[in-house]
Amino acid sequence: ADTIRLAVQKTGTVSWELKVIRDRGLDRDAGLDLEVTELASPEAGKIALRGGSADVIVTDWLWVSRERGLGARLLFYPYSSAVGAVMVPSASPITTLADLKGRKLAVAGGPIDKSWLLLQAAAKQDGIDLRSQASIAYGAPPLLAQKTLSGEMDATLNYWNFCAALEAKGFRRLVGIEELLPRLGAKGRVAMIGYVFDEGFAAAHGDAVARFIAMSRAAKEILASSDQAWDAIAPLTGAPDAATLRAYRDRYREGIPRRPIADEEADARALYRVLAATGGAEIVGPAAELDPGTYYRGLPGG
Amino acid sequence: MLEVAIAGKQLTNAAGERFDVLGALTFRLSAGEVGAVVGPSGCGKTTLLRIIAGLDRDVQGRVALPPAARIGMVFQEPRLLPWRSVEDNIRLLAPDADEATLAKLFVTLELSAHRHHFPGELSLGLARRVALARAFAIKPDVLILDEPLVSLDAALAARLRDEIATLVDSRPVTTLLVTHSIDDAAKLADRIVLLSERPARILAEVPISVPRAARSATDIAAISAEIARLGGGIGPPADFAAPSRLTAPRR
Amino acid sequence: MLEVAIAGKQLTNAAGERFDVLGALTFRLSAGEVGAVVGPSGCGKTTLLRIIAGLDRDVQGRVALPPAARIGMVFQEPRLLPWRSVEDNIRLLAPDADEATLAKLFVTLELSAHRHHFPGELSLGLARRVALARAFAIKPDVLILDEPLVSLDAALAARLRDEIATLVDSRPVTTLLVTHSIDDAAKLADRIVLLSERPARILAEVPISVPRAARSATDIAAISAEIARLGGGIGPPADFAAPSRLTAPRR
Amino acid sequence: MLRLWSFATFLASWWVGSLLAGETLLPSPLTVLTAIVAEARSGALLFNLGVTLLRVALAFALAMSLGTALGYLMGRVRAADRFGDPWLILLLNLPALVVIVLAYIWAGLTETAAIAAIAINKLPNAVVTIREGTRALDPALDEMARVYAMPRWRAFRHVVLPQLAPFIAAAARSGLSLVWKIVLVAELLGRPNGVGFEIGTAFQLFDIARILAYALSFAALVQAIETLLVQPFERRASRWRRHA
Amino acid sequence: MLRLWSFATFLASWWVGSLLAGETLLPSPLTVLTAIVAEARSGALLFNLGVTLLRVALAFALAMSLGTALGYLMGRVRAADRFGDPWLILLLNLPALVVIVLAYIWAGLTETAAIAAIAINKLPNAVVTIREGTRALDPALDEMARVYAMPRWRAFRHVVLPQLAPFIAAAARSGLSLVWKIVLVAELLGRPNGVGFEIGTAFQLFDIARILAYALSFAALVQAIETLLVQPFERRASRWRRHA
Ligand SMILES: Nc1ncnc2c1ncn2[C@@H]1O[C@H](COP(=O)(O)OP(=O)(O)OP(=O)(O)O)[C@@H](O)[C@H]1O
Ligand SMILES: Nc1ncnc2c1ncn2[C@@H]1O[C@H](COP(=O)(O)OP(=O)(O)OP(=O)(O)O)[C@@H](O)[C@H]1O
Ligand SMILES: [Mg+2]
Ligand SMILES: [Mg+2]
Repeated sequence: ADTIRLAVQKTGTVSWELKVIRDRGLDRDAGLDLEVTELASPEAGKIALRGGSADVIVTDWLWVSRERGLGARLLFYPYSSAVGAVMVPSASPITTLADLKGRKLAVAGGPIDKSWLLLQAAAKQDGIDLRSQASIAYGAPPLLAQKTLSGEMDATLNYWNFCAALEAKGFRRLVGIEELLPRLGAKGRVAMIGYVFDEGFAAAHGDAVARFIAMSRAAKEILASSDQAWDAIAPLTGAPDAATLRAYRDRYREGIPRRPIADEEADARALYRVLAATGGAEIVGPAAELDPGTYYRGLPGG
Repeated sequence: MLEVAIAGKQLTNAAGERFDVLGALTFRLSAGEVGAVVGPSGCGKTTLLRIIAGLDRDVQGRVALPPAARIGMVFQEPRLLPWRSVEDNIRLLAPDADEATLAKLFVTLELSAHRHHFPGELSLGLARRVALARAFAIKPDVLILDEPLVSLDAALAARLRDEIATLVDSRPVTTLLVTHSIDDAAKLADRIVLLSERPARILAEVPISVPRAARSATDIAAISAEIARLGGGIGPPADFAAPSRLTAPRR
Repeated sequence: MLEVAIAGKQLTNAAGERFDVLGALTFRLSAGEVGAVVGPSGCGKTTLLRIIAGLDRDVQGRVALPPAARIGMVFQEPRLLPWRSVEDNIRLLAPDADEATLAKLFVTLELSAHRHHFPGELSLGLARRVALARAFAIKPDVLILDEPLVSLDAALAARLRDEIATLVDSRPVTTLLVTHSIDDAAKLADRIVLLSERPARILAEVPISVPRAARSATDIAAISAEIARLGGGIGPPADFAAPSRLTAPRR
Repeated sequence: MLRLWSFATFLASWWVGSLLAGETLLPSPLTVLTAIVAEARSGALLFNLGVTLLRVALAFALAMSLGTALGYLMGRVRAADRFGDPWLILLLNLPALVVIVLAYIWAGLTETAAIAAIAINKLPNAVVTIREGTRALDPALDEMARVYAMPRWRAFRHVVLPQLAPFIAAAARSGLSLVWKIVLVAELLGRPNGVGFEIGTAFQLFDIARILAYALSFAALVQAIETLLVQPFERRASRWRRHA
Repeated sequence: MLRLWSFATFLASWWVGSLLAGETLLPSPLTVLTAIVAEARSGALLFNLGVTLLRVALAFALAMSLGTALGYLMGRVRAADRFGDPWLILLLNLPALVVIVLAYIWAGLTETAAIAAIAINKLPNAVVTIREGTRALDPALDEMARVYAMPRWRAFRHVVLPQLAPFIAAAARSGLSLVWKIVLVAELLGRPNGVGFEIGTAFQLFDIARILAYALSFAALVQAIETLLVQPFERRASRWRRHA
């Protein structure tokens, strides 16, 4: 069997999928020997990949394109289109983006967060400059989720899993980032994050990569169709109650990418321009356009 | 005025053993009197002074000093603040001393050239003189001196002894002096307390009737001889012995 | 054997001023000879000893000791390691000393009861004796003593003086002794060096012809008087003066 | 006795705090105890504590021994101090993150990289403290050792080391806590186990009870080491001090 | 002179390292310099350095003054030591993350919370070092001050403080670096600016050149403070020490 070294965040959805894969023996069926390193923070995966300690990690295409612009030969293959949302308490008077003016908005991931940049771009079309017109608090996602729950913040833009947890606690989605994408030039839901690996690795293990992706897809299908499968992974998600687990499940299922690579890439290209315009070179690096080689096209029929 | 009525004093060493340092010790100095304590090395003299100075209160018995008495003390080692100049070492403890007094003190103790030096730059003899200057500068009511004149050459020691006598005669300073020099004791003291080996008891208490200023060389030799006779081994060799005329042992 | 040929020595104080501590100083001790250095407080005696011990090499001139000489030194303060017991303080420096030698040394210096005490539990006199024990224990070829007998009672000081004499007479130990006690110098030394005020120069070098063991009380009084006459203010008061018979000043 | 009292005060104020703040924000002692028991049952607690302790011990030993040597050298030799000082300040002020990331990138996500990175983070603190101690050494005792021609190693051991002891103690105590703070970052960024890893994971889930369960277990462990090993040793070593 | 040499060695080894490792993994000095210049041009560098320095200064002053007071108390008073020790060890071994998260939860995502959290993290280190120094105080000088009835504050200032100075220096130096390590975490978790925030952002992008640009700028700042302020002061304060 081919060995693939995978570095994943322990609390991320990849871990959920891996559990399904292991429980159902999908890796054995695919002839793959998965060496999984569980890590505790999102950045750890990048260190693992760049330090040569992992073959495959999960992260976003923006970073891949940026690194390619700086000389690294990385590749991206869609993994999930689940994105964040702006959440407000159910009784909140805030009903539109314009209502955020003068409010305390907590933004997870800091000023370079993709969702945040896209939200700003969309708001700008409505003539709102969120950065100056709302009072922004950056911080660690779990902390901000808690701060919104406790009422210190009026609204939060957070990662989808924290949004799902808030939803289960009776919070309302003011706006999901995926709803904004059409206004920003995308034709559908774009998978923001994906498997990332080195060109050299893909060239040497093209077949293994194909089997890996197929296996991952199979796991997704199981999670998409079977509610029992969710009971099995419930402990991994840290969901405190059934409502939260249900919210995780629904958002996860929505986020399974099902579009052709070419469509994904076209939309990514459009969004890249928006990101470059909003965030500048600090975010996207030296290149003004999505690097043409960003997407992995080595799959048969891909 | 100083009253010492100690019944006993114990110390504990690092090994946890408790032992007697002082036995029963009772004596009294009237205001302005100079007492000299003489005793063998390690018998408990410094311990006694520490108790009198109030540094050690874990003792059976009591020590009475005039209330709110200013105490000037010369420890057996100089105990100067190494990070302050000679002058600052004195001024810090005697903030009220005026420049003229200090200047006079420095001249007397031959320290004028060292005013701005740090203690680390002094010879031991110089450092001990600074400690003396410090004790004098505060205009003490009670003066406690632990071997104040060692490490000084004979001429200087003699001059400083006279200086102490002058100080004590000019103001009523109750003074207690520990010394190994019978000569110093005989020249300075109004009362000499002879201590035994540890645990220290009083071997003899010798009041001296001739006033300090009036003592002749013969008087002093006589006192020394008397001390030698009473103190067993502590005094100078026997060839000094002479009949006592001036002293009258109390016990 | 010890040869001192110093042309001068300067020190710099914290204020950056450079000044002379020693002037020209030349003298010589043959192997086994005892030299005594006498001089006013702060004149540079300790500085001289430090140079001889090799602790200060920033000096004009030279000092010659026998090659690979073992040096035993008693500093002006005890300089014991506070965190080691009395016995360990000695054993650490004299690892070759056998138990019998140490035991004898402790008895001589009346330290037997304090073997296992820490220096902080000793009186100053006891601590100074430990420093002496340490210097003796290493069986030195050269012995450098900075006021070894202060802070001891007269009887004990006399016994230790005899002990030093015995040591020096039993093995050829070249000894240099700083003292303020003319009496000690007269009783112990083969040669007395009188120093001036700072910067220290040699006022007089006095070889003593009568062997140590044979000196009578009169001899000693005569030497003392001679020193007093030569040394200006440093000696005992003038009433000690007596005609010199035993000493012959070289300059 | 007083220690018990102190502990009781701590528990009481924690309990009141948790009542005021609510269970999710500050779980009560009981909740945390339950979490500790649960983690202990599964064996995860012991395993992670052990792994972290091992890393801490190795990195600490490395940093302290090297740091003492370098600090002593810099305190003694003027030239070494001049030369080493800019490096020291650089190392001192390089964020832990940077050192750890660079170490992982260079040496891979390995145990060696983690331990080396932690040790490098702690090293300059040890150097600085020991250098200060070396500067405060008593020259009088030094001279004594020189005159008596004490062999170098023996002089270091019996004359210098006891004087450095309080500085070493300070460096060790505050250093242990520093190592522990850094091991956490190191485990967060590139180790698949250990207390830092667990705390990082719990933080992602905002599971404060579990964070506290691990944090307090580790603190209790250090407390035990302190009471059973360090303090008796310290008492023995400072017997010579005059007790007021 | 030697300092310059030292700096040159550092630059050289860095350059060689970056040649070996490649620009992306270890950017060359030139790349980092370019990044520094770019950040400086935009005004971001100065702003973020200033913000962080202010936080560091406040937290440091708070922790050092409180830590010195508590450490002195614990070194002096047996009961205070007994009572405070468990708290101390707890605080010492509570992960920075935990303290910071708890502070943000309790006091909101505010400047006060950040500074308090940083100070609390540094506090126990100062306490431990100063306590060690207090235990090493010379009782002889203490007795002298007592006999001469020196007023309390004067005795503290002139008798105690100079003896504590090397310990305070050690606590300050290693403490500054600790504060700086923690301010980074605090800014990472809940502040919208500062060097830690920038490094966190750069880290998300894996932009090592920018990480180094900020890290080294801060180190240079500390270096400057050290050379221009701390060292002259230290030289003055230790004039009394016998120079070997
Ligand atoms: N480290 C130093 N820095 C500056 N001056 C010093 C230093 N050490 C000693 N001195 C000065 O040098 C002179 C000689 O000092 P030294 O200790 O040699 O005197 P001494 O003859 O031993 O005096 P004493 O009889 O008091 O011991 C003194 O005036 C002293 O103040
Ligand atoms: N802190 C202590 N712990 C234990 N024993 C002590 C302590 N201080 C002093 N001693 C012992 O108590 C005895 C008396 O000591 P003290 O210092 O009073 O003697 P002293 O008469 O002043 O001697 P000296 O003439 O040598 O100065 C000595 O045997 C000494 O070893
Ligand atoms: Mg005494
Ligand atoms: Mg001297």
